[in-house]
Amino acid sequence: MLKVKITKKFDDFKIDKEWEVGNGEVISLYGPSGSGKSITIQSVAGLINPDYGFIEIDKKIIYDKEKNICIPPKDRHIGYVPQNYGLFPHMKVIDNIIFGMKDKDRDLKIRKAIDLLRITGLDNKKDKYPMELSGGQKQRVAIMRALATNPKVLLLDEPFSALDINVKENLRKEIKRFFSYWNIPVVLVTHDKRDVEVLANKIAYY
Amino acid sequence: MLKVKITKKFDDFKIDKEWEVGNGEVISLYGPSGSGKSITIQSVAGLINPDYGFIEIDKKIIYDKEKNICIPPKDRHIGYVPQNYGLFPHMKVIDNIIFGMKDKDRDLKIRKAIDLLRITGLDNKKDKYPMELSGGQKQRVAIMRALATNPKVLLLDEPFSALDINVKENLRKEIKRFFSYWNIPVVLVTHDKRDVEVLANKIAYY
Amino acid sequence: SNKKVENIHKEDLELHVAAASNFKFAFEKIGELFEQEFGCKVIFQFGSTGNLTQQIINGAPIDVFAPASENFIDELIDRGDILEETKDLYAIGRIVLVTNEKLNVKVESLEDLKLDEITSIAIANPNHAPYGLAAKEALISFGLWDLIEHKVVYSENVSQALQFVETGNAQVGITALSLITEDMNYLLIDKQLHNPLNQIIGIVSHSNNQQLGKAFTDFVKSPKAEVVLKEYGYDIP
Amino acid sequence: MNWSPMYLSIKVASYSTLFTAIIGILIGWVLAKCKFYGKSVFSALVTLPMVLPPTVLGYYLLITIGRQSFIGKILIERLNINLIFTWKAAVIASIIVSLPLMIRSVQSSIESVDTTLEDVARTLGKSELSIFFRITLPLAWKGIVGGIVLAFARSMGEFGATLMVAGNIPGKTQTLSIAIYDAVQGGKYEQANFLVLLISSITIIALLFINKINMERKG
Amino acid sequence: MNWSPMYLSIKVASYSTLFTAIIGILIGWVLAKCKFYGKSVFSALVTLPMVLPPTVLGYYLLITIGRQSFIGKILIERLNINLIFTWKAAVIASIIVSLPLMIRSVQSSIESVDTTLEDVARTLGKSELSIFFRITLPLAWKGIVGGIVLAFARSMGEFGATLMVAGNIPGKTQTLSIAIYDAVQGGKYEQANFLVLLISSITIIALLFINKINMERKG
Ligand SMILES: Nc1ncnc2c1ncn2[C@@H]1O[C@H](COP(=O)(O)OP(=O)(O)OP(=O)(O)O)[C@@H](O)[C@H]1O
Ligand SMILES: Nc1ncnc2c1ncn2[C@@H]1O[C@H](COP(=O)(O)OP(=O)(O)OP(=O)(O)O)[C@@H](O)[C@H]1O
Ligand code: MOO
Ligand SMILES: [Mg+2]
Ligand SMILES: [Mg+2]
Repeated sequence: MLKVKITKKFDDFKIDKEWEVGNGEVISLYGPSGSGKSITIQSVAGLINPDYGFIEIDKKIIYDKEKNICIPPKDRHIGYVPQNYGLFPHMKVIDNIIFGMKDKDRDLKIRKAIDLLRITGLDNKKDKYPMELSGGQKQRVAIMRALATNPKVLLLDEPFSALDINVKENLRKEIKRFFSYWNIPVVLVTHDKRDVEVLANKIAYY
Repeated sequence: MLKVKITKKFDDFKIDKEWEVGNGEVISLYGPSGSGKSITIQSVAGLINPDYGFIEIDKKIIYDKEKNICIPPKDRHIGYVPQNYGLFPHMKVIDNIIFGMKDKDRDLKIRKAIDLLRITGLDNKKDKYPMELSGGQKQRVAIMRALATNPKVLLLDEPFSALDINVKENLRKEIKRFFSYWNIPVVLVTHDKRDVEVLANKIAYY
Repeated sequence: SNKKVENIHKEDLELHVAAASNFKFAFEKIGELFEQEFGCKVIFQFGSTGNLTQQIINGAPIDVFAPASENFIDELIDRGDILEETKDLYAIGRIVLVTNEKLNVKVESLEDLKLDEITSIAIANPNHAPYGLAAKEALISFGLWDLIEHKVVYSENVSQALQFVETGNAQVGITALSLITEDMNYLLIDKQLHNPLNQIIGIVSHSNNQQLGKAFTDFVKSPKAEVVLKEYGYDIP
Repeated sequence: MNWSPMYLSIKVASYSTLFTAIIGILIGWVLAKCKFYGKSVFSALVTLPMVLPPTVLGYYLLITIGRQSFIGKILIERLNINLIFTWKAAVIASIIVSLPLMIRSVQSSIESVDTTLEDVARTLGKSELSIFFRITLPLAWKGIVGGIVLAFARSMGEFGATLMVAGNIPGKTQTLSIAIYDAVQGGKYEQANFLVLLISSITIIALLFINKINMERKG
Repeated sequence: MNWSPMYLSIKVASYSTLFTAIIGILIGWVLAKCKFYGKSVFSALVTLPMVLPPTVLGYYLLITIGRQSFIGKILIERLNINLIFTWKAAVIASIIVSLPLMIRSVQSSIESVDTTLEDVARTLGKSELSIFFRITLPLAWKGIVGGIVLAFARSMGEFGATLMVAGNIPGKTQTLSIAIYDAVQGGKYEQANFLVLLISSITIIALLFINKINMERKG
């Protein structure tokens, strides 16, 4: 369960939103470009601080302006896929994926990572560097890297925008399976009606 | 008229494509992620060199492996919008747009640029820096920057992927008007069937 | 003195002597003779008198100090860094006017420094180099200083003053006689024109090698060393 | 108190920094962008002025541009320019010692500029020269300013090579750092301390100033 | 031919570069990432060792860590460590003169690392320490290597401050650059030329080696 209520102002821009999403549910943040969707999920991830409001995961407050609570991003257990991939350019695909895993055993981590890559048909790219990947390949790696840490919440900022339709449809199905398996709240920023139809249980209009 | 025939090999990847597109026509490069669409348009722009083949604009050869012709990118008069925007982070939106314009008079350039921004509803962002824009806003600025130079060919690498549906639909219409007005070949890499339906006269499958 | 030293294992012994740079050639030779005689090793540190003084104050492992001027030794004695009873005068330095003959300037006396074709006169910085001070004193006594001061270029020390002349960038310079080699064209400057360049030697009080130090200061005054010092143009007191 | 060493130091450091910046940006750009045979050796070679004791560097400079040298003769006889023992020689010495610092800073900051931005500028019809000035240089700005700061500080402190080629002529070539050296050598420690405070203040003010310009530039 | 100055120079430069790299990366990171009051002044202050003539710097160092000083007394009397006039003093002198070069290079290269990558690493549960070592440092690598190159070259060439605190003791503290200075001062120009070639070759080989490691690291 993720509860969000935030206010954030820039000189010529202001958002003030409130929504919640339960475990196993997918909420879609839907609205025109520049309406504050990215800012919202960056706030949930703890990368920027809202001006007012609070954020709660499973009844635990991770941010509250009034109570002066602000858990640092590293302890929020949130999977975050930024709009521009954010892959580490100096690490191979496989190392990007295992980077956040908590397991001690490296072999185990690699096996898990290869399983994840296989889902997206990228296991043959495991030893490539991000700059050797196409745009869509990069984005799929970024999604798998976020899922690899078993996050309590998953935040996806337009995750499918660079994917072609066939891959997209397959990935949607895979991801839907993942979502129900993990049983966590998922926040999905998207412009694609089909994403909303297939994946979302809820919509927050921006 | 743009004619393209290119071959390019990486260690585990090879493309070999041939297609052409007339003035006022839009060709859509359509195919799965990692199939070489970006590489193709980078070759046309002159940013990477194909292994074999030739590229011709309006009967003028701009690249020919056999004849050893390779016009530098700056003299190809091609508008190019890369997959990740490629906005100049140290310039305001307005300065990004006028950067490539050939006019002497700065006021004229600014007026033209504001007209272009107005089409995309971004004239109020003209004095912002790219990092203050949302993803979709960045991409629209990048498209306008490419159009601002009156190019002979327009190359768009997934130009609408970060845009929301409403903006997209408007922009498509605007751009369609532009295309017929400029009467140049347009190459459009996209994953969106709707883009293909509305805009494309031709499809090159990848 | 020879005898006292023999009680110690000589091979293990190293004597550290700090000396002003104008002594370089003479002392290296004296050091060799000393090593032959006593079978121990002498390690020289040449540098500017001012630097060496600071190093001794701050605990440098130096046994014997041979600066180019008496003032510095007295300062160290006042501070208790040099043993007063070991202070000894062993040589008197001389300065020379050296010219670069490749430049077709003829200098037959100090008077000629006024000539227009002489544009640069190199001397060691009189503010800290004793030989430079002597040079300045000589020019003042000769009544020339005010006339030629604008031509003077200060160098870090006497060796550098000589380099300015050797490379032809200064037509003339005043340096130490001890640095002059056969092929150079020079003019000895009358020693009446400046305060005597008394060369003093002393033993450092924190040295734990004072016996050998004493042997060295004695050796510097021995006939063998006198020959070398004279050879390099020092006067013997 | 004689202020001429201070003025002289500021003059020499300013000229030297200016030339160092221009030459350093040029060579740094070549090292970052051009591929040529022997590049890594060339890149190591430009660092060499740093490994020689400045006095020794000064000695070589003296026999290279001095009166007796080929270059020196041309300068004096043909062009009637006398460098040695003037403040101009101090500028040359400073440039040589600070150039390696500038080149390295420029090279690594130019290398880290995103090349797709330069590519986009190419498709926008810009010449390499205009790309250099309008894209590469502004985006590498931080590193370049870092290099300028180092070059300025280095030339304020330059002393060994300067002493050798410019001499130590009070009022003409005695810079602050030579005056400080003189004071320490002559045992005038109070004067030395004062001059050290002076040179430090000038440098800090200059660096804060460079920093400030840099901040304002960014928006 | 006596090779000890060569070994000594390599030893001193290696130790000095190692410590300079560690301290420089630390301070450079603080300057790049932390906000604190008086930061720009602090940033200018760390540059100061460059503006003092090395001999003068050596003089201050000598009275700071020498026998007469507070620190010196503790070192000698309590800990029985004698630094002055040992090769360790040469290492300390080299660190002080080359640190400003390292700090600047590190600072500007860390500042140019894309912060979203560090943000992503944060959401992946990484501590700031691990982000520093696994993201920031590798991505700033080019500038850091540039700094290491400068620091190494600078400490090979260090001479003024070293002479002051370590002396010029053949076989113990006489480094190559001091030996070169000696040769030039003594008019032994052939020996000086030979030593200059030697120090230049060592530096070039070292820099090519650093370069090579750097290349291989990148994949
Ligand atoms: N650092 C900043 N300074 C000023 N304004 C900012 C800053 N960051 C974002 N903004 C403004 O905040 C608004 C919302 O940005 P945000 O990135 O959240 O949009 P978005 O909904 O994600 O849009 P898109 O779908 O195009 O990515 C934009 O209008 C943008 O101009
Ligand atoms: N520098 C490189 N080295 C090796 N392989 C590369 C390199 N650049 C691209 N590739 C490979 O070339 C293939 C085509 O890449 P390209 O970027 O053209 O794909 P794309 O069709 O644009 O895909 P997308 O729709 O995901 O952007 C990919 O499989 C990629 O792995
Ligand atoms: O030998 Mo000196 O100390 O330069 O006069
Ligand atoms: Mg966004
Ligand atoms: Mg692509």
